[in-house]
Amino acid sequence: MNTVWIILAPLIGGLLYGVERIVRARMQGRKGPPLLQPFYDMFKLLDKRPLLVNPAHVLLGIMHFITLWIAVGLIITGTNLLFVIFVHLLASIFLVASGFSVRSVYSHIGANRELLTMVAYEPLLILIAAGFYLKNGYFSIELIHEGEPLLGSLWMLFGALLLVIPIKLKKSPFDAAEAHQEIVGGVEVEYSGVYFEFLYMAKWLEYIFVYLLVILFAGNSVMMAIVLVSSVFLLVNLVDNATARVRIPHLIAITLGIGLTLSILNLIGVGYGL
Amino acid sequence: MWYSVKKAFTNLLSPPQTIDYPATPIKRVERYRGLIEYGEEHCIYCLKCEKACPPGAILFTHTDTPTENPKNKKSLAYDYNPHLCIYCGECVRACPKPNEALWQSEKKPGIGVKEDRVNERWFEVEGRKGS
Amino acid sequence: MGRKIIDIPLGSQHISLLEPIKFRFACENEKIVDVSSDVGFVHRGIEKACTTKFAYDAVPYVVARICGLCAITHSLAYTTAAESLLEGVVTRRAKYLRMLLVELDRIHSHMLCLSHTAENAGFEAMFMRIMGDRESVMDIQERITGNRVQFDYVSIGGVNRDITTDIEKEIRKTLAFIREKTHGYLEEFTTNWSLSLKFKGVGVLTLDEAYRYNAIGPLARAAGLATDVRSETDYLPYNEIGYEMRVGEGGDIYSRNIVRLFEILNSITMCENILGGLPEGEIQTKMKGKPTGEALVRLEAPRGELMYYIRGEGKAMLSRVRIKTPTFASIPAFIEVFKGSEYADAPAILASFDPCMSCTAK
Amino acid sequence: MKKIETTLESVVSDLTAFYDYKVWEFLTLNGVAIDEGTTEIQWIFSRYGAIDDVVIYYAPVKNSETVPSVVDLIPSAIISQREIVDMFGITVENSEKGLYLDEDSLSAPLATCRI
Repeated sequence: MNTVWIILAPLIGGLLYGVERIVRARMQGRKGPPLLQPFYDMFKLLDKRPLLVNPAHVLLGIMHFITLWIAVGLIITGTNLLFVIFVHLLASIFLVASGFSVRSVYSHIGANRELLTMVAYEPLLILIAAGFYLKNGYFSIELIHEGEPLLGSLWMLFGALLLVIPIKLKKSPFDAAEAHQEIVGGVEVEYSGVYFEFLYMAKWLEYIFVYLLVILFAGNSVMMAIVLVSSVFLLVNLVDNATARVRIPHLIAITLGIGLTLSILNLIGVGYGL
Repeated sequence: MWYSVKKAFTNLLSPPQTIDYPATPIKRVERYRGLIEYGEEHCIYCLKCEKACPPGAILFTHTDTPTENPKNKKSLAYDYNPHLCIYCGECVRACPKPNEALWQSEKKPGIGVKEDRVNERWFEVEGRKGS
Repeated sequence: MGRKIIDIPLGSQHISLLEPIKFRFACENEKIVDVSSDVGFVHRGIEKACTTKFAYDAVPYVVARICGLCAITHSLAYTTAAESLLEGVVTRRAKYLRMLLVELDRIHSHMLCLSHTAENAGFEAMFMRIMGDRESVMDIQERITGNRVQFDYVSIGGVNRDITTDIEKEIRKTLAFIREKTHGYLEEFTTNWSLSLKFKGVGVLTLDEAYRYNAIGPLARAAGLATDVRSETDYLPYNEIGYEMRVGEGGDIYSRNIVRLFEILNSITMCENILGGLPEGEIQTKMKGKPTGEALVRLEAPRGELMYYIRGEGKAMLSRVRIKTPTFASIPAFIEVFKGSEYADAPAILASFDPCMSCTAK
Repeated sequence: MKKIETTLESVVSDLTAFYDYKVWEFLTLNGVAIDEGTTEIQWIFSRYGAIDDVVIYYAPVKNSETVPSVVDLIPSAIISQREIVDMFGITVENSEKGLYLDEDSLSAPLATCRI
């Protein structure tokens, strides 16, 4: 069963992305594309003539996709949460390396910004894992899914996760790493055709990844998981459509400032059994 | 910021502003400035429209098979290029008999790229005019 | 780490630009230290065409095609200049109708600028909403003139179409709608926290720099320089229809946006006053003769001062048409503003200038 | 509109005496081809806040002559100086070619007088 889910993960991510495009369009007063537009885009990309900038660049892009898929797969099979976060970190590092492997200025700035956003969100992800550990005494995702919902005691860590989601999904106000009006998509700029498809699908996997992290807070309650995912989805899109993009220094200050405070308070609370 | 959030939320629930364009046709306004149309039988061949036209989209050239209009003493033929026309209506304002000999309709011109070399015939007309 | 200067190009094709302009920013990290620009990508030789291909009475339609957004101001400025050479007098009704179109044009042009500033600051939803509302202004312009973009409304001697009571009703309805929306934008631009991070104190043009670099239009007014051609000329009776100058302070993007928003509100009031006090009379007067002598006409286009200099020698063709467009004159000021800003802000700063490259390169 | 004649030698000193950057707005530099080989160069100013107070300094320029640059006095003149260089093919101090025209395009399109 898990294998099926793992294989389907990018497709579900694509569907989620399609739904989100419609929701976003409606929030902007537009009709929006068809639900399957992400897949149509993919077929179109297959048709394009692939241009290879250099082999390392493409290889790192593909590695980024595969590692991300592994990270998603590891969450689905229910292994160690901390391990998953480090695999995900590895995937991001591949992306940054690919950005630096070409000569485009936009790609360099994008990779630079990607690195800086990692500085902002990685500590929070690790603290979230630490929160689960302090609460339960284990990192195992399988066991977390079997346990009670932890939203009640870890709600401040959940708030920190909410700050991470826009960064990971490249949404306003925290989409400076991609910032198409400034740096034309950052690290994506030199990818084309079938190679870009890997990056495109990696984006869908990011959706699955963050929403799987959201589900962790629901524990064994399916109902709560559905409510959490849909409300987070709505919230992220509302904020996306109500804010401008903030600059990288602001991004780091906001996420680390608010996120670290929330998570450390939460950890202290959990540590003292409050 | 709450205002923007509220806006985004109400937009989600209200119908979109965009329409399914090819399926739903665009509403054409009244008095839309469209194609210039010509009523040969009323034309007095004063050639004012030809002089007034800024891009030169109306040309009168000599023809061997003139119309039966008695005013057409120099055996001229009217030619109009809708792809050159800028729909400004100067010709209609210059015309001594507007609405009879020359008027501006609300029709849109056809798409120019349907066939290759749409202007071939027009170049020929212009060539005749020049010589 | 040493100080490494990298060159970041912006343009000639870039997502944040509508039109071809190229900037090359020399940046330290992301701070801009030097700027060079290239603006001539869409040079079409219109000044030359106006003096060799087209007779003086066809030129209003030629110059209208310099730019899609300020078509009306171009043809109006040229026509005013030509009329002063022909020594003709335009009826008051024609003048009022001209002003109506110019002000409607200003409303939608400012809305376009605001939406692009928002988009380049990363606020896509705002862009879509303003653009959607802007359609209604385009619609009434289409109702008045018969076309959405190329109005071809002004010709030598007056205007080409009159308005009917039906259209008047529609204009009033739309103006009320836009006024309500503009108050909404005003609220958003002043209270949205993320926009204030992007706009306040960013891209500052000081008052002294505005004087030095001859900034014009909203750019200058936002810096506190009280200059507006509408109050410096008298061939259009702006003083009769409730024109007010709005001068901002600070000279940053925020201030430019606020100046533009208030100008939209002022233009709405002016349009309503025009409709209320529309004089009776003909809309066209016949003008005879050939232009002789030289004339210089200035007109406030949405982006600032537009200047036409024409010289005729009693022939059907003019001997010189000089067009000074607003963006062209502001480029030295643009470059000054960019220096010292963050590259991350560059697209928003650029959009807040409301550049029009088709005008600039003509 | 007031026209004041000046010469190439005296234009910089005339403008220095005349131009107060808080009173006058520099509109643009303009050229008008008068006859073959001669261009009238105009420096156009308008007074802030006054109604139609435009002053034009002008000087006839032979195409072989070099027009002095006024950029030190009026920084924003650089762009119109470059335009004049492109359009009329005359040389202006410190202003290079290539604002509008490329290497392979027609040179000096407005230089010839059309009569």
